[in-house]
Amino acid sequence: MISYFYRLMPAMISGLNTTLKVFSLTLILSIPLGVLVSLGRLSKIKPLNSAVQLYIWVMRGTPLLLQIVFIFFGLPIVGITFDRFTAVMIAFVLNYAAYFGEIFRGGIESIDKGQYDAAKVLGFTPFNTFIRIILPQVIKIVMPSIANEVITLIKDTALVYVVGLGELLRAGKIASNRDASLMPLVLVGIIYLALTALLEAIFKKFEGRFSYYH
Amino acid sequence: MISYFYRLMPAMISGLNTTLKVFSLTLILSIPLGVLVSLGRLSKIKPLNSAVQLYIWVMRGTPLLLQIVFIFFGLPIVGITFDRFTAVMIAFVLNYAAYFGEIFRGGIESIDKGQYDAAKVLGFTPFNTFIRIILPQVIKIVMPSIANEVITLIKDTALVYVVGLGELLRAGKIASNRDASLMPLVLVGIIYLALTALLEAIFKKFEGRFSYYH
Amino acid sequence: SNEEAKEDAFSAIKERGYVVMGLDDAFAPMGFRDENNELAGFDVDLAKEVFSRIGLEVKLQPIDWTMKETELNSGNIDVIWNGYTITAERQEKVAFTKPYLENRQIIITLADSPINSKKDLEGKKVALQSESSAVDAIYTEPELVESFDGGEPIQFATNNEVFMDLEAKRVDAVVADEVFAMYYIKIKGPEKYKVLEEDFGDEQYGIGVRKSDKQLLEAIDTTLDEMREDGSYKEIYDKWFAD
Amino acid sequence: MVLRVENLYKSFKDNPVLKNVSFQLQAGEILAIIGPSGAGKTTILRCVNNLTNCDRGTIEVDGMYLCRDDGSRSIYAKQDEMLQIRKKLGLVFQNFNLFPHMSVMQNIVEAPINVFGTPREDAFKKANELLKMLGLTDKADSYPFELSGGQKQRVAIARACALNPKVMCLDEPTSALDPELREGIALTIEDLAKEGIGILLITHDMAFAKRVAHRVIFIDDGKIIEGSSKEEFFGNIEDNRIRKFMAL
Amino acid sequence: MVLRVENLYKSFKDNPVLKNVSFQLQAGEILAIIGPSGAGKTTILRCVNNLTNCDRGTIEVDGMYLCRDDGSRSIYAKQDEMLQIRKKLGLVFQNFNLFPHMSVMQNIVEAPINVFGTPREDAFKKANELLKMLGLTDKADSYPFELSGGQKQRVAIARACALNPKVMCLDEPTSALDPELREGIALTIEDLAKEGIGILLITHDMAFAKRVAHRVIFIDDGKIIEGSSKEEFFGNIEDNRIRKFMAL
Ligand SMILES: Nc1ncnc2c1ncn2[C@@H]1O[C@H](COP(=O)(O)OP(=O)(O)OP(=O)(O)O)[C@@H](O)[C@H]1O
Ligand SMILES: Nc1ncnc2c1ncn2[C@@H]1O[C@H](COP(=O)(O)OP(=O)(O)OP(=O)(O)O)[C@@H](O)[C@H]1O
Ligand SMILES: [Mg+2]
Ligand SMILES: [Mg+2]
Repeated sequence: MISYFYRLMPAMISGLNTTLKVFSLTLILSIPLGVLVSLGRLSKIKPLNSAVQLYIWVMRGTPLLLQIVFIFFGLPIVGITFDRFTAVMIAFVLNYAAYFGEIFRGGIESIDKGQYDAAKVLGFTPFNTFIRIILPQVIKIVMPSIANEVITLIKDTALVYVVGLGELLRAGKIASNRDASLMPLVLVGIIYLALTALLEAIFKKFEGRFSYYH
Repeated sequence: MISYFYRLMPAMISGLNTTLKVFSLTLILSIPLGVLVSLGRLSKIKPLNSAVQLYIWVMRGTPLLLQIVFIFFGLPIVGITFDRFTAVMIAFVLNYAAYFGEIFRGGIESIDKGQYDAAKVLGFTPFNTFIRIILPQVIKIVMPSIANEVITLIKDTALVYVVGLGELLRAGKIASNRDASLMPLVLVGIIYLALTALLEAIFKKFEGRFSYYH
Repeated sequence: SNEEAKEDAFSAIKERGYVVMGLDDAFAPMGFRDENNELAGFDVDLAKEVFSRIGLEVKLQPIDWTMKETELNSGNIDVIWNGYTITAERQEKVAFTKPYLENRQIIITLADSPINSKKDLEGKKVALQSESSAVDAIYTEPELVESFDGGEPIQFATNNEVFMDLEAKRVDAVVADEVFAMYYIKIKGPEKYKVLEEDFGDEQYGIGVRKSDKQLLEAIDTTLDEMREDGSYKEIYDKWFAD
Repeated sequence: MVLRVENLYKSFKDNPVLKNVSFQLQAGEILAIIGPSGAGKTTILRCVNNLTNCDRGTIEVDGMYLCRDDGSRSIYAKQDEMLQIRKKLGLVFQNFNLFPHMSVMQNIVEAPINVFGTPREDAFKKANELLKMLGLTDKADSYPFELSGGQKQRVAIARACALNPKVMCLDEPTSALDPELREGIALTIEDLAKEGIGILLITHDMAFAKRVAHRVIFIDDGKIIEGSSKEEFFGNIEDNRIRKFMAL
Repeated sequence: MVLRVENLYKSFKDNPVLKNVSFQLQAGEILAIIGPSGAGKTTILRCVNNLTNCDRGTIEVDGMYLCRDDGSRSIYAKQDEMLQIRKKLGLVFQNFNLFPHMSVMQNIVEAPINVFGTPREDAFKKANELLKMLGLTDKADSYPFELSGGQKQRVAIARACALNPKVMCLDEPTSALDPELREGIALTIEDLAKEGIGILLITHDMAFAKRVAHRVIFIDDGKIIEGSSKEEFFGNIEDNRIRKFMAL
């Protein structure tokens, strides 16, 4: 079995490559965007608030798969054509930003109002208040929920198959179909587990860094 | 197009039926289980804590799809056989409880330690402290993250196709292949959107009920 | 493995009176759901007739195509019958009946495409369905595949997406099952497409059963032979594939 | 004797906060603990209420051992015993720790009803009496965030008084209160003492200590410097440190 | 004149809390606001610091209008003007509101460095001086949760003093402090006043008010009952209500 796994590795690694590219790019772009989304969602400017609510509804309300299909296969009908990878990235970033946005909103809303008062009195601008006072406390609170989404993301990357990009799970399925065996899927499972273990270790470290205060 | 949608409806409704059954059963079972998971994860009893960490790692670390495959196709090898629906439900509940568990943990950890002190001094048992003092405050904080997972769940139900159960998205794909058209998928998207709108309205109502205090 | 050791299940199947047939219910025109949400298709009709002659009812069980051999060997289904191409790897896991349908892997482009032969595919983007026999077929000519734009084909989950990408003009040609492609072209309007004369070779569809189920295999083979002789096979074939 | 603390030690990390603290409290006695900020007063109350584990020492509450020094460390009571001991103790926190998701009324009746099994009507009646006594009748349905500082403090006091502990601990119970209300709290405390409850009172307000306490102990840097009856204490301060502390 | 409050009104829901409050504060003056719990003292400070919007009234800070009554409601300053006005104001909260994720030192230097652009070294130097003055040198690296009540309160005072406002508001700044530290705070406040800062002080501690204030106003039920110089106020209390309030 080890030698069989060994033979599968080149295909897996090439799949993993796409998986990790989509994963890291999505994270880098969608987390900051998610912070903005949460601010828009909490904004008292009515049109902005409504627009963000609509955006969140559509993004969470339809499967990511359909969003990719729409951007990649649907938009060309009205003349907007993206290449595969761009289409995928647009869909992933927009989708995940909506989820992250709602998580951040929950965190922001649970911060004691006295913290805003104190920052205001000390002369902090709203921007500085958010960056220096609120966000660091929010991050501590929302870390486990963020971890949930990040770990979901690593597996959601499998959806890129729909535009014909090969990734980890697809590589496993192809081998499974070819060799009429479930073993390649087991190998994929092991790789996912390893990636998740890595991510959980990183998150634990992070949570540790924030546990110095109550 | 309306008449085409109309013709698609019987298949959609039969798919929706499975979708909603899996959705509601999973919620009813996995949210209370998630609360228990969060308590296990926070427990100071070392073996319990480690076991729960392992469980969370495996559940989040592998795709739900593979978990369903494992329970339905893998366990029979060692003599444990479930029917299709039971296998799916076991996988969904175990999987979602892990995610909910981590969200609750985040909420619990962000409650002021003074609340525990006050409850202890008033003679509350740990159980009563949790139910009456901590949990109500936690729910307020984690609501948006819970909503994220619930809305993800409605779409994750699509994974039951792997054991051959027909559901909403599957019904759409079949019609899409048969009629060589994207329209059935658009209809599925609309149905998901409607379901999500309903869920978001429910959550908003809930959040409103908790916003009477800061 | 333990499959060989298992008993022949034919008498048990006979006893309970029905056979469970696994199929992918999204694979038009072999097996799929019609507008009334009923399972239909060439394979479905053929199987119903075959098993009624054997004296068995057919229970149609939709399955995920990735899981087909597992479903079969774990006893959830008794036959895989859904445009199931005979390959050497699969023959290690399941027993195949004699081929019951020929299929070709054909090359399709848009009607106005400059591509007219396999040679013209050089430097072009080519799409096909992953995990399908089209993949095996094109890799019988590895140099040609390497000359494609990107050095490999673009693989989609279903043929439906393969054709949509062709229409979006992001790929220049597709390779697909003749059986599916003709069905698709018929729906979308034959004037939009061009089928090249060259193809990527033949393949054969067979019915898969557990290796231990020799009697069932035998019974299906005999019945199919009968049906070819008495013309009922051709009747069903014409219903689905004749223009 | 309702409370006995003997040889109590407690450090946070390497910082020793309590260094051999011993004292006793009789039923019906009002004992004031005074001393500078950071001396360890709150820490004593937290140890007595089992909110912080001490490093060494014995704490006995109304005949039951909350913890007992065995020569090298302190052994704590088992969980079921602990719940019983806890019912003998009441505490008003320096920072109140009200439950933000409950109204003033709920804050007060929650424990009597759910922990002590007091009938609902009795619990509400008692709560209303307390609210009236503390001038908060119109705030019964307010939530903590809607209260002023002094109102919160009075709710915290009412919440603790709604149970009938053997030992009532109050950490700066008048810090946010005006002189008028302080007198009300003094009367309340005296009533409790008359019912045989032992009162442990931390205060920075010397006038208040003088007004209400039977006995005073002065603590500095984790050690008891002097303890005596109120009259002796205020009449005859020998220690230089204390004289300086009081001489304002 | 650094602060002028005129005809201030404020209700929470249907509950009128401030009913036509007017007063002025001169540069270098120490004005004490006293009055019973729930009278509206904290609400005045919150309005002056723009943490709560008033319903009606005019507030002028060092020549700039924070809000201005236009006959039917109060018009607030624009955002950029508001930021400027804010820099003229300092406030010590009744419940401290320290930043829990920052050490004591960070709590103090964060605003000078990031808002006022004070050079880091100067900010740290000033912070160290304040900590020394308030007896907290050894707590510079502690986090708020590691502090005693009085230590938190002193950090809150240090944080406000690190900026140089025109008007400093203090809400019960000595509630958690012992007599010794109270004298320290009194000296600190007097130093600030000598630098020309106007001080608005809420306190329940009559001795402290007597010790430090130049002028006293008494507020009850949202209205100013009496205001006068300290000597007049404490020497000659005419109002029955106030006499009763003070007579302890
Ligand atoms: N959780 C903690 N971690 C570290 N140090 C602590 C902790 N809690 C208290 N301390 C320290 O222990 C000492 C005593 O604190 P305590 O709260 O008992 O003082 P106190 O006498 O109540 O003072 P105050 O009158 O100011 O409330 C202080 O120096 C404080 O900094
Ligand atoms: N957010 C709020 N919602 C509703 N009512 C409030 C709110 N904040 C304050 N109040 C009410 O306004 C009144 C005045 O409160 P304020 O905090 O100004 O009193 P205070 O004079 O500072 O009293 P204390 O000395 O007890 O701190 C109180 O009756 C209080 O219940
Ligand atoms: Mg204290
Ligand atoms: Mg106040």
